[in-house]
Amino acid sequence: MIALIGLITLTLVAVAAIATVMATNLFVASMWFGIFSLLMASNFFILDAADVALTEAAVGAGVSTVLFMGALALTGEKEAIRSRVSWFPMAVLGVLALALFVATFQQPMLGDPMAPVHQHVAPWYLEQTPKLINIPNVVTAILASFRGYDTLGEVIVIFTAGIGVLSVLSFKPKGRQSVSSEALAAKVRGVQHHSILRVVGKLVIPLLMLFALVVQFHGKYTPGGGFSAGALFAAAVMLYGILEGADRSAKAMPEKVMLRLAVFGATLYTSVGLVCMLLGGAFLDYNVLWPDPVVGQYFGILLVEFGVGLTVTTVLVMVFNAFANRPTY
Amino acid sequence: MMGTIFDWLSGLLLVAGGFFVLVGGVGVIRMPDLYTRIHAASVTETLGTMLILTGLMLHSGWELATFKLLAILVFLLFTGPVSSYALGNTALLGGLKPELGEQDPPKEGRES
Amino acid sequence: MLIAAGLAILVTMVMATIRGLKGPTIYDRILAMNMFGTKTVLFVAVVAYLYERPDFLDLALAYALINFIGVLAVLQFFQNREARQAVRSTQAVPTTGSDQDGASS
Amino acid sequence: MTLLGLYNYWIFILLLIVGLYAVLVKGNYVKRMIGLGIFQSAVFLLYITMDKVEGGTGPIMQGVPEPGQLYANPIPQVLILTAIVVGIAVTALGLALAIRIREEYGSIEESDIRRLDHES
Repeated sequence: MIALIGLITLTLVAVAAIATVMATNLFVASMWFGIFSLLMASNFFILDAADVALTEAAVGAGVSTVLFMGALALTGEKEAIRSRVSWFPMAVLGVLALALFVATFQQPMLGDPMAPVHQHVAPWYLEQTPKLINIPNVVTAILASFRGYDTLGEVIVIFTAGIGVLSVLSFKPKGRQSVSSEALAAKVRGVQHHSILRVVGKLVIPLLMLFALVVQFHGKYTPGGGFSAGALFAAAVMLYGILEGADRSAKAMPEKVMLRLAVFGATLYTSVGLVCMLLGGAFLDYNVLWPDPVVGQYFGILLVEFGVGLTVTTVLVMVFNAFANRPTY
Repeated sequence: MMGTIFDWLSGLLLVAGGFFVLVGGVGVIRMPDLYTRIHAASVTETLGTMLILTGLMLHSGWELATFKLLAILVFLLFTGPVSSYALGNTALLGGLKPELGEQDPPKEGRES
Repeated sequence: MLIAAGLAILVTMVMATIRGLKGPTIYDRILAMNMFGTKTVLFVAVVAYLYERPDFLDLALAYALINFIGVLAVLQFFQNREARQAVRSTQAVPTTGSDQDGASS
Repeated sequence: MTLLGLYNYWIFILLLIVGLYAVLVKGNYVKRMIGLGIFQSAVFLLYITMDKVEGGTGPIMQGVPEPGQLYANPIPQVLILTAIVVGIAVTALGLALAIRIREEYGSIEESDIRRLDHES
């Protein structure tokens, strides 16, 4: 029965993807992309990946729609229709599709317990997590402890992307007059004149922030962790920016502070690793943080996840503020 | 004994919720213009949601999950109608006219 | 019963997709997206019980809180669009001919 | 039923091709970023398809796990969990570049930008 449900959602995913690409209006395309991501998250959930579904929910349905809307407001929403499509990319795509299709017949079936991927280190992680780390969520254990090195790299990538956005948008075009954000703000009130939306929205913001904190700090026991919590918290700030105006959200979350907090988050992660080295362990080996290694793991994961959450939140908030407060040229 | 009553009740609520969700879905396809479609979609967002989530609450019994379901229900009841309102309002301000029937409705009462 | 409810939700999702594909106006697509948001919450809740893992309801909670934001962002964009164009046409110095909103098709 | 076990892979291929099509063929930069997003999601789907174990459940243990309890493979989940957030950060960077290009050239269509580069 679940298999049938999976089939239907997967087919809907395919339909949504094709509709996304076919739409000539970029606004409609990003709408379809939102639907696509909701369906994708349902699929992840059906495939037993609750943590991934939570992250996809926070990122796909909330943050990415907001960012696409912010970008489209600055770039325009119509796509030029190309009449002539050269044969070369189509040929490449056709060959690729054919090759992949043939290759699928050698893939293990969905859910095959004998698949090679289940034979390697995964059983060891599942077996040892209760003993070594003693937290129920194995995904968090692997993310923050067993494979902490990998996650550190990802955090640095996110941080770098945030810096990249800020530096790209720090240039101003020369010799062109801008529509200042004040002039725009006077005209553009967005949803701010809707009292109902503001009242209900303000009701949602604190709950969303609270929920983000639960996901952050309770992520060892339930689906969650720094990445999803960061995206949820950023979504709360974005909601505030949409309801009250982006200038206010930039005032509440100034870029300077956000940048420092992002640096702090990444540094916190690294310095936990360095402290472990100073105490005589390996880099990111939390066992040495406390006399009892399991407690050491607990504190290590707590601190590292906090660093991740801080960096993700601040980077996403910075990007949102940079997009939403960009004057129109 | 109580357990079975709750099971029956929860099954009934779930089926009823599924029915109303389905009715709303049909309405979204069949209705002639945007405003009536919003109307149909609202059925799924309030009545269908309420019935399904209440059914799940009865199914789960007295647990933490019940409170989570209650929270979900409250959020959906707040946000669903509000976003419907916002959509209708935006469409109206954006210049989309509701498709009204003729001034004297035809005797058969068929739409458009 | 859970399966019946789950299938009903799925069929409604299919219907919302059809409306989104047909949708004559842009608002119909927003409506489809909005419907998808609520249906996903219900779907996740039902599947959590089908899997007998009610502790995964956190996900449905996250959706219930999040999908409001997407719809609001879309509506804000929509309401700002005309004002933005008006301000742009009165204030910005006209440059090359192909400047109008990238619509040089 | 055996063929249905491969359905996930076929949808993966379809999404990959659709995303790549948007990246290669479409001239609009924002559309390309959307295509890249679909492409990313295709890869996510491939990985998450790998993690499923028949009869298993999500890798979050409830109390003391029973001896025979199967769990989904957590490693692909960890990889994708981080990749999703990295993906949105990269998308944001791409959108920022598109905004800057629009400001300089007045268009985000590749054909227009080629023409303007050629003229100057």
